[in-house]
Parts: sequence; C-alpha cells; structure tokens
Amino acid sequence: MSEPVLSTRGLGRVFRVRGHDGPAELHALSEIEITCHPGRSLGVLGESGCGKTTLNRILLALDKPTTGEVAFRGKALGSLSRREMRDYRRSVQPVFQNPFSSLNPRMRVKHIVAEPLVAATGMSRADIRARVAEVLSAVGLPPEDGERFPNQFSGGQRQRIAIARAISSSPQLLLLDEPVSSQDISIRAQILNLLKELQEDFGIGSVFVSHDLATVRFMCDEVIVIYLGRIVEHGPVGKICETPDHPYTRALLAAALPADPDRQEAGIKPIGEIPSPLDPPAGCAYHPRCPFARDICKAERPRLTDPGDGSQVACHMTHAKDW
Amino acid sequence: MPAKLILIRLVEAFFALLLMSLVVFLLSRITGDPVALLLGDNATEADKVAMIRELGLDQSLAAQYWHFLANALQGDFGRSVAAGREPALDLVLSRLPASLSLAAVALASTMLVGIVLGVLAAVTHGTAADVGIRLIALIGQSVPSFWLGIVLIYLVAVQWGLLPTSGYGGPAHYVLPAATLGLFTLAAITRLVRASMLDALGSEYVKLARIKGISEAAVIWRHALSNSLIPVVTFMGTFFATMITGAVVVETVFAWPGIGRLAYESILSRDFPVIQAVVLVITALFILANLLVDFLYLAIDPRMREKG
Amino acid sequence: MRDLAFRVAVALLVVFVVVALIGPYFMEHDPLRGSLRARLDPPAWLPGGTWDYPLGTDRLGRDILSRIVSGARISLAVCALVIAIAGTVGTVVGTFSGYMGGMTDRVIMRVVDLALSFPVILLALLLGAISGPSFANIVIVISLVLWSQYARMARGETLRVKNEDYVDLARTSGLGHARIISRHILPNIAPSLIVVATLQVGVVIVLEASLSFLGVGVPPPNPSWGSMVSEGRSYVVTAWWVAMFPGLAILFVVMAVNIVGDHLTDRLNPALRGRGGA
Amino acid sequence: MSVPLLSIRDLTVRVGPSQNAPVIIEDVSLDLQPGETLGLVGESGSGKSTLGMSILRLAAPPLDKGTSGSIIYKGRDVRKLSNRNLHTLRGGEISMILQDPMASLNPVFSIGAQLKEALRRVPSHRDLDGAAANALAEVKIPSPRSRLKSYPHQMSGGMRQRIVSAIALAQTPELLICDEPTTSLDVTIQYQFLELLAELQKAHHMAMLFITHDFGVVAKTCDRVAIMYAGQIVETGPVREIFHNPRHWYTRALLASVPRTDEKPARLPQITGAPPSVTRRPSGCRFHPRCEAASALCSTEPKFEIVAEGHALRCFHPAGGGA
Repeated sequence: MSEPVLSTRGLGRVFRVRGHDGPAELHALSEIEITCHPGRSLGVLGESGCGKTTLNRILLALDKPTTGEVAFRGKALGSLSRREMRDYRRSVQPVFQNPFSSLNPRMRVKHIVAEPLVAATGMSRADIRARVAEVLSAVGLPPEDGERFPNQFSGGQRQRIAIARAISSSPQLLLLDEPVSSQDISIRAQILNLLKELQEDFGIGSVFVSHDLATVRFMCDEVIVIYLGRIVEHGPVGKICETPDHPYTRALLAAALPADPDRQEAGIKPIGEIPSPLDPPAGCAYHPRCPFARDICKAERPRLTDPGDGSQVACHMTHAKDW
Repeated sequence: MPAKLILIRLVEAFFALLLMSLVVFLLSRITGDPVALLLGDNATEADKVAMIRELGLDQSLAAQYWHFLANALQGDFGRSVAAGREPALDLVLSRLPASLSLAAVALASTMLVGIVLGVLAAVTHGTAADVGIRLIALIGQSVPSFWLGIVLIYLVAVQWGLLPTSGYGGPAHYVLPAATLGLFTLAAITRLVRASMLDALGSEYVKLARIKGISEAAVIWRHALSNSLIPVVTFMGTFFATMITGAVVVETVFAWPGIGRLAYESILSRDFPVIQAVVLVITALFILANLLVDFLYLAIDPRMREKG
Repeated sequence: MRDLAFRVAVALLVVFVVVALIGPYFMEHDPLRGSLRARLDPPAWLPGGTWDYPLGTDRLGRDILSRIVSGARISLAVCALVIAIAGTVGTVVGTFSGYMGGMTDRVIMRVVDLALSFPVILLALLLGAISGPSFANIVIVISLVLWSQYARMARGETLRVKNEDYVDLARTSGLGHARIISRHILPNIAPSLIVVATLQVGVVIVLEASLSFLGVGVPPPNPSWGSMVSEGRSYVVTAWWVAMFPGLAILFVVMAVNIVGDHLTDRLNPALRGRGGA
Repeated sequence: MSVPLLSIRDLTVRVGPSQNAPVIIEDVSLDLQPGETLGLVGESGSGKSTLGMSILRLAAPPLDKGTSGSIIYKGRDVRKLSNRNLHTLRGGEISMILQDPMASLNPVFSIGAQLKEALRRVPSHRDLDGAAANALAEVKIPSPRSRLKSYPHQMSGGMRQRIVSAIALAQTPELLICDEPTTSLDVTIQYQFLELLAELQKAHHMAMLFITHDFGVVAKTCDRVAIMYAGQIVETGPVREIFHNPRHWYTRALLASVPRTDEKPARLPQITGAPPSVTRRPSGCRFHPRCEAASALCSTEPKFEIVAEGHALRCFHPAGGGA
C-alpha cells in the first residue's frame, strides 16, 4: 500500500471546562490511531459528543492534540518546515457540513474557490483562473457561476462550490465532516455520487465523518466506530455493517432504520442515554447501555484486539460466543 | 455559582470606584490654582503659603492622593467653596433625595408604560396601533430632552396653566420633569420589548404553549413576556446611565434641587470638593444599580444561576 | 408606508447635508452679527414679522434661519469627526478583542461595559469646565462616550463571524491572521457597524446640543443648535420662536436619521432590530 | 371504511389572502382513521410542516389569512371553531410535538410548571404534582418527582423531547401531530424515542400524523404514507404498497436514492436538479422538470387518481404496476 498521507499516534485531546462543581477535564478523544491513504476512504462513525468533530479539527491543524501527534507523510505536524506546512495545507482539504456557513457571503465564488490556491501554491493569476473554471465544471457548475455570490445558490449548489474549493489545490486527502446531513434527501445522492466520483477519478483519499451507517457503507472502505472519544471497533466497511462485533456498533446498526417496513426487526435494541463525557463510566464506557455487560466490563477498560478476522474491537465479551 | 459572580462584581466595583477617584483627583489637580480660587485676588503671599500647607499641596502627588483617599473614606471631601462653605458630602447627600425620587418615578413609570406599549405593538404587529406606538418611540428617541422640557414648560405650565413650571414639591411637580427625563428611555424600552416580543412570539416554546391550548393572554404575558424581559434587564445599566445624564439636563431646566443640577453648578463654579463628592457618589450609585441588575438577572433567567 | 417614511427621511438628510455644506453662502444675514433694531422679531407669518427674517430674530437681533443653517454645519462636522474617531477606535478594539478571545477579550469587554453604561456626561462636564468650551473638546468627549458602542458591536459580530466555517476553512488554506481579518471578518461585520454609525448620528447631534445647552459645548457666539435653545430659554414666554426652531431642527434631523437607521437595520442585520438605539 | 377522525379537503395555504400570493400548500386532501399512523414525507419547502401547523390553526400570520378548504375533526370544521372551542381542541383533542426539543421548552420556567400548565386543564386532576410526576414517569424520565423542579437547560436533547411528549400528551389527545420529532436526536436516542411513541400511542389509542423526511422512520412507525412535493400530495397509500410498489416517479426515485446498510452500489441512483422554491414552482406536474418519464402531457395539471385500494397518485404515466 502507498505511503499514508496522514496518520495519528496515541492521539488525545482534553478540554478544561467548567463543570457543575469547579473546573473539570473533558476527555474528548483518547488513544486514537488512524491511517489515511490516498485513494482510500476511512469512515468515522459516531453520535454527537463522541469526539468526531474534535478529531476532524485536529487532523486539519485547527486544534492541537493534548497527547500524541498527527503525522503528515510520516512527519509530525509540529516539526514541519514552512514549505512542508504549505504542502500539507495544499494536500489536506476539508468540506464541512453546513454550506451556508462555509462560504463567505461577501466573496465571489471564484475567489472562494481560489483561496487554497492563492494561499498555498505559487500559481499565476491566469493559471488560477483556468483552474477555478476547471474545478467548477468538475463539480457540475458552469464557469460563469464564478462571478456570482453564494446567496444566489441553493444548498446543494453551495455544497458543490465547497467541494470545488476543496479539490482546487489537487489535495490527496479530503476531510469530509457530515457533508450531506444538512442537504435535502433528493440532493444527498447527487453530492455523495459527486464526492465518490472525484475521489475515484483523482485518486483522492478521504476521512468521512458521519453518524449514518448507510452513508458510510456507500462511501467508505474502512470504518472506525467512536464512543465517548475512544475507538471501539475498527474494520472493513462490509464487516462493520453486516457482522459487527461491538455491542455499540450492533446498536447503531439496529438504530439505522432501513427504508423497508419488512426489515424492522432489530438485533440489539439501543437503550439508555449517552453519558456526559465529563463523567464517563469506569471500565468500558459503554457498559451501562450494554445488554451483555459483566462485572469485568465495569472494572476494566477493554483494549482494541483482533477478534480473529483482522479487524479490531474493544470489548471483553467478544470471544464469549454465548451472546 | 452566584456567590462567585457577586464576589467578582464587588471586586470590580471597588476598582471602578478607585479608578474614578483617581480621575477626579487628577482632574481637580491639573486644573488651575485652587488656592487662588479659594482666596480671591487680594490675598497676601503669607495667606497663600498657609493655604497651601492647610490643603497639603506642598506634598507629593501620590501623598496628596493617599490623603484624599483616606479623607474620602471617612466621608470628608472638604468644604464647598461656594457661599456657606458647607461640607461637600453633606451638600451632595442633602440633594440626593430629590434626585432619587425623581429618577424612581421616571424609571418606574417608564418601565411600566414601555413594557405595555412594547407588548401591544408586538401583538398588533403591522396594524395602525403598531405604527402609532412606533411613531411615539421614534419621537421619544429623537427629541432632545432640554428642548422638550422647555416646550412642556411653555405649553403645559405657562399657556395652559395645568402644572407648576418648575421647582421641587408635591406630586404635581414631578409630572413634567419625570416625563422629560423618562421619554428617551421609554422609547428605548418600547423598541426593545417590541423586538424581543416579536422574536418570542415566533419561537417554538410559544408554539408549544399554544398547542397546550392555554389562553392567548397567558401565552403573551407569561410565556413570551418573561423571556422578552431578559434583554430589558441587560440594558438596565445603560438606562440608568441615560437617566443620570438626563438628570443633569432636566434638573437644570426644571430648577430641580438634585445632584444633577448640583453637579452642573459646581462644575461651572469650579467647586472641586463638591465635584469630587458628586462624581464619586454618582459612581457609587451607578455601581450599586449594576449590582442590582446582576441580581435581577439571576432572578429572571435560570440559565444564569449556574454560570460562574 | 415604511418606504415612504424612509424616502422622506433620506430626502431630509440630503437637505441637511447640502444646507450644512453650502447653505451659509446663500444666507443674507451674518449668523454672528445682529441688528439692534430687530431684536426678538417674530417669524414672518406673525404680526410684526417680516420676510427679511423668516424665522424671526434672537435677543441680539441675529437672524434665526441663518444661525440654524450655520449650526447645521457645526452639527455635521461634529458628527463626521466623532463617527470617524469613535468608529475607528471602537472597531479596532472590538475586532481585536473578539478575534483574540480568552482573557484579553474578557478584560477589554469589562472595560467596554463600564464605559458603555457609565454616565460620561460627568466627564464631559468636568473636561468642559476645566479647559473651557471648545470644538475639539466636544469632539473628544463625545468620542469618549461612543467608541464603546462600536467596540461592543464589532466584538459581538467578530465572535459570530469567527465561528463561521469559512474562517476555519481560510485557516486550513493557510491564510494568516491579517488576511483572515481583512478578507473574512471586516467585510462581514461592516454592515452592522454601518447600522451603529447611522443610529449614532442622532445620538451625536443630541449630545452635542445637550452639552452646548449646558454651556460646555461649542463656545459662543458660534451658533450650535443646543446653545441656541439655551439662549432662547429665558424668552420662552415672550419670544418662543428663539428656542422653538433650533429644537425642531434637531428633532427632524434626528428623526430622519433614526428612520434611516431602522431601515438599514432591517435590511443589513435584522437580528439587531430594536437593540441598536438603546 | 369507518368514519375518519380527521378529514382534510382541498386545503390550500397561500402567503396572505391575495389569490396571487405564493402558494405553500395546494389542494391537499387526506383522511386519518382513529388509532392509525399516517406518515407525511417531503423535503424542505414541500409544505409538510405548514400542513401540520394548519391543522391546529397555528400557521404564522400571513399564512392564516391565506388558508382555504376544510379541516374536519370529528365532524367539526377546525377552521370555523370559536376561539374558546379552539383552545379546548388544542392540547385536549389534538396535540403536537415539534422538531426542536431545545427550543420548544420555555427556558425560564421549570419542567414542572410547564407540565402543570397543561395538566391543570384536565378537571379530574386534583394532585397536580402527582399527576406531573406520573406524566414524566410515563415517558420514562428517571426520578420524575425531583425532575419537576429542573429547568430545560439542565437536560439532554433526548430527555427534553420526552418531556415535550409528556406535555403534549398531558390532556390525553386523540390525535398527535409529530413534526420531525427525531431530526435533532442521535440515532440510538431516536430509536428509543420512536419505540416510546409507539407505546404511548397504544396506551392512549391515539392517531398520529408523522411528518418527516426520513423513509426509515416512516417504515418503522407508519401504517400509511403520503408523499408531498412542492406543496401537493403526489402519492399516498399503505406503507408496504408505497415502499414495495411506488408508482409516482418522485417517490420511486427518492426511495432508490437512499443509501442502505446492506449493499454497496458503485453509484446511487440520483434525481437531477433541486426542489423548486415556493415562488418558482413549475406548472403542470410539479415534478416534471426533474422526472425521467416526463412527456409533453406533464406540463398540464395531473389529477389525483386512485390506482388501487387506498393507493392514489398524481401522475400521467404511473410507474410499475403494469401501467
């Protein structure tokens, strides 16, 4: 396999916040290890407050990890030279969830799309103009649209502009943070197809952050499942969506309601609330919601181990076949 | 944690007072020659030297400030240079009741009328009543109070003879000054309440209240208004400052014997002991008012009770 | 209906500015010099009035119309200077505070809050009393009062814009702080600042007039609208027009400004409706 | 078929009383039987939420004056009720759960106060505190009595939505309108909330009108479904019929475009274009500019026609079914 574009080692992020009684520590992320290769798509699956947005921000160097590090082509982000940093900025580009917030309303589309080029490459004006037209047509917009302002576009078109911007600097990795969840349902398939096409055509890798198992299945090759800031399961998308090992993943699968009234019988019904990350349960953080929890789950945090098929799962009960 | 919040506010209040005292002290020292001012033109050199010693003007600036602070803490700001040479603080305190009663009348009636008008305008949104109320608010925001005072005196008191022209006295004396003093704030509160009521009336919790089937009056006066008062409380500090500013003008126009007029007169006659006392008393009042606003906040918005 | 009010208001403001700029050159009478034969003459339409003095004369026999026209220039000059000074200082402080965030922001904002609600008229009176009434004084004092409003608006808007995803996106493209502020923040907070500036024109005019009325503003014999009202105060009963007309001038101009300000608020930043003028 | 509980006929809602005002809902007719759940599916701007609000006469000001048609609840036209009767109808007979549980509770009143406001309207309740605690217990809020003193900001999104349900059900209505009640909830929380709603529906013998854009939610909760597009109902039928044999091209394309957890196609079938805005709706079949089966006929107005038992649609060229 090719050299990874981004990888993390022992990534953790602790926020100091004000709790109910005095200052408290919020462990948003702990011990996150991921590797992102060009041309491959890694899904990050989790619910609100699980830390997936924090992870995204750290991968984008918008936030710094408390422990561990992010490496760009094997070199820690903190040790990059100015030149390498520019290369990193050019090679890793995000698309955010809300295209109403991600396009500056007072800039023309051509300037929005060109921003990564202006800042991170030494291209001439003429080259930039040509490149803007090229990427606009790649996302299905006529080049004339470059002269217009964002408020003249619908939500779906805005997301296309955001995507055009992200691919303008020919990145190797796209960080996609719920790129379709604010879109209308008839637009979602368009955007997902477009993203997939672009990744295939240009060999771009991606990190696809989502709460929706079905979308992850369509978009990704590999998935990590995060619960309260920790990876609980990691494996190929087919395994995660069909025979997941971790009870949380199984609950997510049950909760991903299929658009079919005849397939509504869930395996494991999800129960309980997501605990506050300020006060996570001891041992396995999922144990209060887990129907299989034993005493060991309350006492000891399970490590990520291979259940025997090359994937990884953090559960004490994985080998107890009786459930 | 309200206790912590109050502590922070008290510390801030202390520093604000200290800062203000320094400003007042420095301003009174850099300006002119207090000795000459006190003694008049035909004083001898010996008189001056004696006076300088008496006032402590031969000491360093820091020592003088320390001295000033120590005295101020004991309520001693010196004596007024004006006729009578009353102690400055006594003079200020004797004028306080007139000002406070006027401000209280103005603020209370302003709040009451402003809130009612604001709610009515929001509820009748888009109708003639709304346009009328907004016109009143527009005029209230635009009319200069000193001119309004003069016009009211001329029309209501002189031409029609309905109310006394000026001076301090019974309830009738309050009407014109309070109206003049309150009109700007009335307009501001009306606009504020109207805007936040419109927001509240379009909110989801008002929808849910209506879904419950409770009467429209309860929806408006209970659900929507309770939330719309929060921004009004936010602006209370500003309103209070507006009132003080207004008091200087209004008390001057209506010959009202309050601290606003005292401030104005003492500044014109460069009566520095009185100026210092007035400014520090007003600052203290102002800080007190802002503390009250913080408490009001805690009472009205449960979300604030948990913030530090 | 709203549009009509807006148009009338804009027309009135245009008249105000034009009169302030070129009006004085068309006036027959010197606003500073009176005619002792024509003291306290009533307006033209009252018995005893002449069209020589359309709005009458004051106690020194000076033409009130000429003085109002001349006063417009003073009001306009004070407005322009104050808004330039307070606007610049406030915007810089507020944007800096909001962009930096954290402790810096908290300290700056406490100061701004204090400045915002402090009855600065006391300082104005003090300064006026100490250094005597002067044009420069009044500009400084009013700027001192008003910069905090820009600072608060600029800070709040900066915080809002800073949280927009396009600012994060700009950072991921490697833009520096200066470029983020100039390309992303300032253009997006500008509309709200324009609204504040508009609404403040009215505040400035009234403050200037109030201070001049109290005798610590524009020094006599220059005809500030406020000092004209003050002079007319003693003659309300016998010659009401001396105080009436300059007061009406203030009222109309400030009303027009407020109408335009409200209109701009609705157009540029509806979220601030009703909160600008307090 | 029995007498419907709610029967809407030819409901049209315009933005204001003028005939030229933009139309939000057009000629909507639907019936709801006692105890059944009807799903109302549509994209943003389809008019589905306005329809829900109109049933309780809660459509915002210019809309209420632009409403025509009839909304018959148990033989009485809701649109002609006196204010007094309207207030007994609201909450007492028809109630509603709104989309955003964060915004739909009043932030300055305690949970108990807001709940009791609704309970007080039921004369048989003597012990209000007890009744309120019971209501919270019914929606599975732990330690309900102590929760009465809490304020909305102290609870999680899932808890708030359950409290909103307790308020909506306090006066035991016979019809509950749910306007996207789970859109802002996490998937595992959504699942539990839907189960809770189903339980409550059974316990109270309620009919439900379930407004959503999520086909998975419809498949799980509804007996029948109506699809809205650009202000009109384009297809309605029993839920199995619609999912397995959709006849309208919009329904068909939309269902096909939803990603699934059990398969990974190379591309998703997608609908081109975007839903029209309220002011720019095409004439004739509103969907024809985006429809793959459109003919010249489709720019004329199609009738709403029954094609099978309980299955009706608005299309000149119905798909499948041998047509």
